[in-house]
Amino acid sequence: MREQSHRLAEGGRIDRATPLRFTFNGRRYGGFAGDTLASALLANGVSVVGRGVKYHRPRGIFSAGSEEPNAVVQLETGAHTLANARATRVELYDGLVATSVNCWPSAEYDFAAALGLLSPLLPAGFYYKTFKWPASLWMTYEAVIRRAAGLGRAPDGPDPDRYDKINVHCDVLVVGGGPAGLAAALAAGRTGARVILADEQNEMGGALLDGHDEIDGAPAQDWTAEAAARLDAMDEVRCLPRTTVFGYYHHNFLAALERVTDHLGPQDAGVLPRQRLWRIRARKVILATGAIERPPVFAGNDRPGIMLAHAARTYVNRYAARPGRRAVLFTNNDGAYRAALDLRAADVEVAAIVDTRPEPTGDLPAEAESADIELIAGHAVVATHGRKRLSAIEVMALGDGGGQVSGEARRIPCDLLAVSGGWNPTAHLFSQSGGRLRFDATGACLVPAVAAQATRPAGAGNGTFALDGCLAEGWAAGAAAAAEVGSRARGRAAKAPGATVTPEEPPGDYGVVPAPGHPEGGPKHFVDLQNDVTAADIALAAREGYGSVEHLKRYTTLGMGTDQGKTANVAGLAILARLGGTDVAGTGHTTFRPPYTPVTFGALAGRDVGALSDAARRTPMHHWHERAGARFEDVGQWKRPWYYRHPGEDMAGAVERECLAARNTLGIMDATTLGKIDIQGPDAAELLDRVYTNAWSKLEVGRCRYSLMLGEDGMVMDDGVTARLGRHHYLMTTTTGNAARVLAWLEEWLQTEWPELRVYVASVTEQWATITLCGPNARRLLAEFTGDVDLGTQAFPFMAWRAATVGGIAARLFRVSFTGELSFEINVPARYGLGLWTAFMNAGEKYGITPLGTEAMHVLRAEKGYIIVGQETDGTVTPADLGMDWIVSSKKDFIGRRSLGRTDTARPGRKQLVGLETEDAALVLPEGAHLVENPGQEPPVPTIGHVTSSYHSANLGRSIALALVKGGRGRMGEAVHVALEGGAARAVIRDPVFFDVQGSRLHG
Amino acid sequence: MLLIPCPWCGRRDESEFACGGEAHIARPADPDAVSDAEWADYLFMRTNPKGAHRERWVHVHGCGRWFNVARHTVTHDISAAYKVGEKPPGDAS
Amino acid sequence: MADAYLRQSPLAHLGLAARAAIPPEDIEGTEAGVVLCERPARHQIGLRGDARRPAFRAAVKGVLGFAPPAKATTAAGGTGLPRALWLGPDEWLVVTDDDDAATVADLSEALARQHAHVVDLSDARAVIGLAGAGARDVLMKGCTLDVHRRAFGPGRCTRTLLARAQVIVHQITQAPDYDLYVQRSFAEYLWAWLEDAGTEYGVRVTA
Amino acid sequence: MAKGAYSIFSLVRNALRYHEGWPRAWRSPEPQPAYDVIIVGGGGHGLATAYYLAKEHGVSNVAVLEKGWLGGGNTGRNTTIIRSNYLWDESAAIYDKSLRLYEGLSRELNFNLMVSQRGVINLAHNLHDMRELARRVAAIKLNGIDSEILAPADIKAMVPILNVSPEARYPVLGASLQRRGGTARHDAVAWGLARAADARGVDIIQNCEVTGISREGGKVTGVETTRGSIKAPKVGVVVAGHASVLAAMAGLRLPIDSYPLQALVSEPLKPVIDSVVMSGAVHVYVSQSDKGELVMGASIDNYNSYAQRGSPHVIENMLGATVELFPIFSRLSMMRQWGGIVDVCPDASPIVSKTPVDGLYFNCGWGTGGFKATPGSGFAFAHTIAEDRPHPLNAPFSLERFTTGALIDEHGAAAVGH
Ligand SMILES: Cc1cc2nc3c(=O)[nH]c(=O)nc-3n(C[C@H](O)[C@H](O)[C@H](O)COP(=O)(O)OP(=O)(O)OC[C@H]3O[C@@H](n4cnc5c(N)ncnc54)[C@H](O)[C@@H]3O)c2cc1C
Ligand SMILES: NC(=O)c1ccc[n+]([C@@H]2O[C@H](COP(=O)([O-])OP(=O)(O)OC[C@H]3O[C@@H](n4cnc5c(N)ncnc54)[C@H](O)[C@@H]3O)[C@@H](O)[C@H]2O)c1
Ligand SMILES: Cc1cc2nc3c(=O)[nH]c(=O)nc-3n(C[C@H](O)[C@H](O)[C@H](O)COP(=O)(O)O)c2cc1C
Ligand SMILES: [Zn+2]
Repeated sequence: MREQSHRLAEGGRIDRATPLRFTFNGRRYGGFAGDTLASALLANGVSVVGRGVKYHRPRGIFSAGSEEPNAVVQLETGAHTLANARATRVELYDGLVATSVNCWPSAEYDFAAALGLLSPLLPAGFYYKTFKWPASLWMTYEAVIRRAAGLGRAPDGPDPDRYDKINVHCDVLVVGGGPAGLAAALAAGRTGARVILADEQNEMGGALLDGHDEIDGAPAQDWTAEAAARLDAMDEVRCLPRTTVFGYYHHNFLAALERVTDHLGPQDAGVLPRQRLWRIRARKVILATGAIERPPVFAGNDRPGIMLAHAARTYVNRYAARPGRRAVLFTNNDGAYRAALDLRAADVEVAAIVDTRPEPTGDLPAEAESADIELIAGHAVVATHGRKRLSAIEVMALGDGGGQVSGEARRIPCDLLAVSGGWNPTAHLFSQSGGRLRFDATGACLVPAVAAQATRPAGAGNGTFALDGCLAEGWAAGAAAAAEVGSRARGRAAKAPGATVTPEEPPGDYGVVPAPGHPEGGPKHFVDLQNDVTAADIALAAREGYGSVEHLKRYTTLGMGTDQGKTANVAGLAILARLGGTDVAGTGHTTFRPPYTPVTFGALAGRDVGALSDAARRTPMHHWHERAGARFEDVGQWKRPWYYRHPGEDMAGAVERECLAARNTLGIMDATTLGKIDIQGPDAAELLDRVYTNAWSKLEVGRCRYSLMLGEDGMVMDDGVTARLGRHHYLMTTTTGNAARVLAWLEEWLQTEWPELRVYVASVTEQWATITLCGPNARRLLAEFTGDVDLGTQAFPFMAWRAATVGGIAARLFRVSFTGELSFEINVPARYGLGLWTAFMNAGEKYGITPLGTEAMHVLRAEKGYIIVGQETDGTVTPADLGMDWIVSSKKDFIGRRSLGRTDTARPGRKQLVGLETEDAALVLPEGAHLVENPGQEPPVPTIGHVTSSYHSANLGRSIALALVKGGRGRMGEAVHVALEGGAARAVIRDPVFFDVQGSRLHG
Repeated sequence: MLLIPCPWCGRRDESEFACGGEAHIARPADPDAVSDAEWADYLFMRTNPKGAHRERWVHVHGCGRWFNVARHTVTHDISAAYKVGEKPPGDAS
Repeated sequence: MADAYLRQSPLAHLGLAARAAIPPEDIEGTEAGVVLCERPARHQIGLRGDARRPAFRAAVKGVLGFAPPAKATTAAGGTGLPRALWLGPDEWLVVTDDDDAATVADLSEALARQHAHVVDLSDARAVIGLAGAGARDVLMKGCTLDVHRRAFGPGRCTRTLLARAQVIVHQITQAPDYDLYVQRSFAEYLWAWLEDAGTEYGVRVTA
Repeated sequence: MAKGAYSIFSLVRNALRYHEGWPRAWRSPEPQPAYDVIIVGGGGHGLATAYYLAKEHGVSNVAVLEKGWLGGGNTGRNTTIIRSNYLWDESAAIYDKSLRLYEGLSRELNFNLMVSQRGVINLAHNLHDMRELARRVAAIKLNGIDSEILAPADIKAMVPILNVSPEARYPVLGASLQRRGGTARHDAVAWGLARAADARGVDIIQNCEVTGISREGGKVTGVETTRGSIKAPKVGVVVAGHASVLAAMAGLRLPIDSYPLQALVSEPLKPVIDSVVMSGAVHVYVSQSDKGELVMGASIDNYNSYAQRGSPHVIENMLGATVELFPIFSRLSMMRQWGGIVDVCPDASPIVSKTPVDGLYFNCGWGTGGFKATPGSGFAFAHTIAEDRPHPLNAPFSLERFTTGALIDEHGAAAVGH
């Protein structure tokens, strides 16, 4: 490990007592707690951190914050890796490993830099103009392009970390913990209002952490610490450092990402999540998000060693890291002079200040001159030199109006060029919220103008750049927001914190800095450093007609990188505006979208992954099924036994065994998941009349009826059996998948369309466990469990129900059947489901009782030609299509009836449900296969229908199938072709009922 | 992320609700009396306005009630929430 | 009535009783900010009716000793049993002790001549108790309701979404201490979710 | 080669002149007082309609009126998936026509649309999905469209990062694959069509919002715009999410609701996924763009909106499902999210139709999936306008179907039973 060659001997907010080691591009370095990866790299004199995406030119650290376009690195390796970390926001921890992205073999020597030679061929949008010939090769070109594109690499394994999410409500959310935000939080917090203060940095203070300001006569950093402590002491105030508010959505809903343990590195974080997503509903929002310095756009402005002025200042002041040894400042404004003064104070030689303004007269320039720093006014940087690090710059005098340069170029050796073109308020969240920005011509920046929600911008984020103004504005915003939610401070009136500031003159002109020679020919003027978009690209786009800001963005990719153009967009707009003879007010700006900085997918997913990704609904008997070897199928969220596999059996064997048992002796099935709706009230029958296709008024108490429910479009939506429990009391059953939907459907009609009906409905699905016994021995077994009801066919016929005691449990018995067998559905309170099931299994052993999965049930019902909603129907099928006209009353209105009479819906020749018998009895048609008239035809081959259900029937000793076929009912006995992989099969259309056509078993 | 004022429960997060589309679409009293075109109008045709809109919501994960909301479809500002059967505010008819 | 051995509470298979029996000092991590339990023995009755009708209120009061709460998102009956939780303007959940299974019959009887709805839902939902210093935060991890003490206090109840399950949240005391009612088939999911969300604070299971 | 033609040679030639010689991709004309046809809406479909009007029907006295910047609607904000594996014959015909046009369009337009036939995989997570998938694949094949079924192992081979564990909450049981499916660069489609239409004489007029549809005696006579009235005997409206707004101007209502549909991109990455993967059941679709971002889309936000943004929980749910499917995505980051306004029909199929107003034609209802149809839709709509009768491709997609009930339900099966 080397010396930290560029570390200052003292100062900064780093903890020298806690040295840390880290590795960058395979080399080992040292840093301190409190460093960012960027500050530590600078402290070690590292200049090249990556390569530009297009021309692969070397790039260095450019900023000290979230706006960083260049220093995007791959952090850690393997499953822990992070693809595109901004070194300026990565807090250093011991053992950190980082590498540059998108360069090979290394950032220092990148073969692809040869692309730079081709750069004249790669203007904006070049790929739209070429690679079209030959068409067959595009996929090859594309593969090459894809490999060259992209920055970091995805991890190679599942994420070892956990993520958390939390919802929070507050009266006032303050975003940004700089002077404006702290003042706002103090003013709101002291009223007792519920306040959240979030800042993306590791400590509160914002810009105060980077400088030497004074507040209320004391060092600002002391004031900051005290303010943070006071906020911590307030019960209803929550301070969230390391928390980026990244999205401002409708109705004052904001989302923030807290980096809980990222700063500890990929160690075992114990019970803590890596990151936490805060979902914040705020009554009032104060945006104290500060400002981002913007770079001047000049020739060769991308070299390592060129850095934002405020960043250079931050590195020496906050991190005690010297970004260079000999610096030049290039600015159009007073504020940046502070950087020169601070660099000088940190023993960086300041060779000169180049100011584009002809006569800077402010206090700060005066201070610089009196510190003996050479001031080169009315000049501009026109060229830069140095391969992997800046070695010199050239400056020339600016002509009148600043449009061109003239005279001798003066060369100034330096290894740091600190640049400033003024400041852009961080108005991202304000704009996301729907707020309108206005172009401020003096500051040449976009500032918040008209809020769309309960939002107040304050401080630099509102274009108020001086410290005293930030404090006052923040304080006022905090007090006003609290007052608006009815929160008022008790006790002594408090005063806003104050500061004395050095006044600043307005900044100079902002746009492309001219250079000698052809404006498009010389060294590139980079605008978007990450996406390698140059001023020439912008000019080209405008020339070709991509002149709206949105076209410009998309054609050049300006502002589309991981930094979303935080340092590039306004520069780009200014250039475009100048080309069109307007200003940014005229061009407008592109849309600010969440997230403010990239947000981890894992955090957005939260704990809704793995076993918690969705509820798996299980019946009370589930664990029994599991132990019995059940394979489950997902039906909605439910887990249903699909078939029970015995040792040595395959699925077909298991299903065959189950089917035979049900027909020959006794099957038992868990039908708990069927929806059950308890319906009570004097108008219950009327409700049923209106939602079902058949008539209900005549159904006697103690009896059940099957029916179809249609959508208002006339299509079958659900089916089921409803029992009349009492005079005004019914129990409706629904399909498993539609249980919630049908209940909601009934409620909707009752509440919105038929409020006059006196009916209440309630779901009782989960109250009951439902066990179905079916097969010739069903009655016999059930009789062993119940003594208080006559199970005989006379007393308890098919489609009747009885209250009974089963195994000592108060139960409801329904003689309904989905298998065509003698069958009882036994409903007992869910708590007894497992117990009764187990008792049935024990007692039924002598009959060879066999649990049936859904597959066997489906085979058995298909043998009977019974439909399954969602299998025989698909939202386009009417009762008539199913051959179920018999269930449709013509004497009353019901939902969907009117639609049945429409011309297409009533058309003869629609697809109708039929049975299919393959010529080859062993052939089980694939479900979903299509029927065609002429299989030999060249495509497109018109389909005449498709197979909806198809099984091997052990009971019939052959295959059976159901199908929807055009005009099917009129084609009984006709042969059709079923198109199959590699040929066609012949089948005969027949009635869909294959088994026990008389229904004697059912009624037996 | 809308904050929807349920007339019974007060303001609740959008995730507790389901939207039932345009409000005040009357089901023809006698479906047989209307033409196919009028029936199609009832079934499918919607105003879908850009701006002021009245729509139905149900507080599924709350009180279970259907109610109406007057909402602007661009700004999402909610100017009123009113119960089924009540006249929309500002509606004289 | 069936033999007790047949009965299965919704979470019985998770072995919570055994976990509850472990002395706190044997549990790794000293502090338990979140205390969870299953309340297996609750009798729950779905009740619907028109609260504006005096006869309805009187009939319910005759059985429970108090009328169903008319105020939205509140519970009547205090911290004891029976309770009636407001679920909607015409809908309540009446909760009594499991031994008090007569209530459903009594309510049906008392309301027999009115248009009202009484249905036994004792098995339809599991009841999970959630308490401890971290209880509120755990709720907030999956629920958009504002459960800050200024917004939601003892005696308040509502249906809402907790993670991916619909629940009824009833705050019993200021502690805070909540009963969560969840559909039986979602109970295992919700329990697992609560344990996961509570990890940060330490989770203890009690009887 | 025509002046301004795009090729590697013209790139080299222009490079020597600092790229100063490139002409405008399209003119920026002032609106004329009258045209033969006005197309309202400068999205992909509107531009394609104008292009084919000029190319196929010789109607080039055409104006495309766009209220903002061309391609700025859903064309500029979609997840760029193109495929033609639709269930019903009617849909298959128009979508496959479109895909076939796409296959030759880069050269035809002399603009690289980056049509990338990397394969589209639709996942099935339960038996019901599998059954639907089998039906769909069989139907598609009969239509002569390439489609195949993949077993989990085949899927894993194509997309190694996909979680195909049977233990997953929604396990991957199988998938369908259309190899000819893939992606195309959305902006390029708009720009390429605009440039080609312009070259054939079409006036593309941006920042020109239509505010009224002028009629006389049940016939269209032109439109009112923010830049004055413009006359035309035929007006084709292709405004996607704004269809109902334009319909209202003509006194019509449509069976359309406008919903937000959201999408997002990750930070750019080195290639991790080569094909397009979609899962209807958990509402996820993912592909990786040539620039390296993962492009993902969600399901609609279920309320009417013209705000071009939606609610974040939709994105959170989508990402939960995505991370379940692609566990290595968990540590990647969302770089930008946005929304479009999609025009959804009750049967999830479009309307490309004449209307009760003579000379007024509507092309809308493409909802969440019309980018793939851009050229085919324009082709058929141009025919409908030029001939005043539908092309066989779009005849089934008429407004009348809502009256007759002949819907073309592309929702897939409505429900899961038993
Ligand atoms: C997030 C998202 C993802 C999607 N993903 C896919 C996908 O992967 N694959 C796919 O095939 N499809 C997808 N789609 C759908 C697809 O984008 C659209 O169906 C298709 O782009 C519609 O094209 P268009 O030209 O009809 O509409 P648009 O591109 O929206 O164009 C309509 C134009 O009309 C203009 N306009 C509106 N009103 C007026 C007026 N009064 N006067 C003048 N002009 C007006 C608008 O400004 C707009 O430019 C997606 C959509 C979204 C939003
Ligand atoms: N002289 C100049 O030209 C000039 C220009 C700009 C700023 N300044 C100085 O900077 C200070 C500005 O004070 P201020 O309070 O307005 O801003 P600030 O820059 O001090 O604080 C803003 C804070 O907000 C945080 N932040 C930004 N966006 C965020 C988000 N989305 N989520 C969470 N945190 C976010 C930043 O990390 C920062 O800590 C003053 O001291 C001012 O004098 C001076
Ligand atoms: C396929 C596709 C890829 C995109 N890739 C990026 C990208 O790499 N970077 C980016 O900033 N935005 C990207 N976007 C999003 C656009 O910046 C923009 O958000 C989207 O086109 C919607 O427009 P709007 O945000 O201006 O409303 C992409 C959009 C699409 C449709
Ligand atoms: Zn409510």
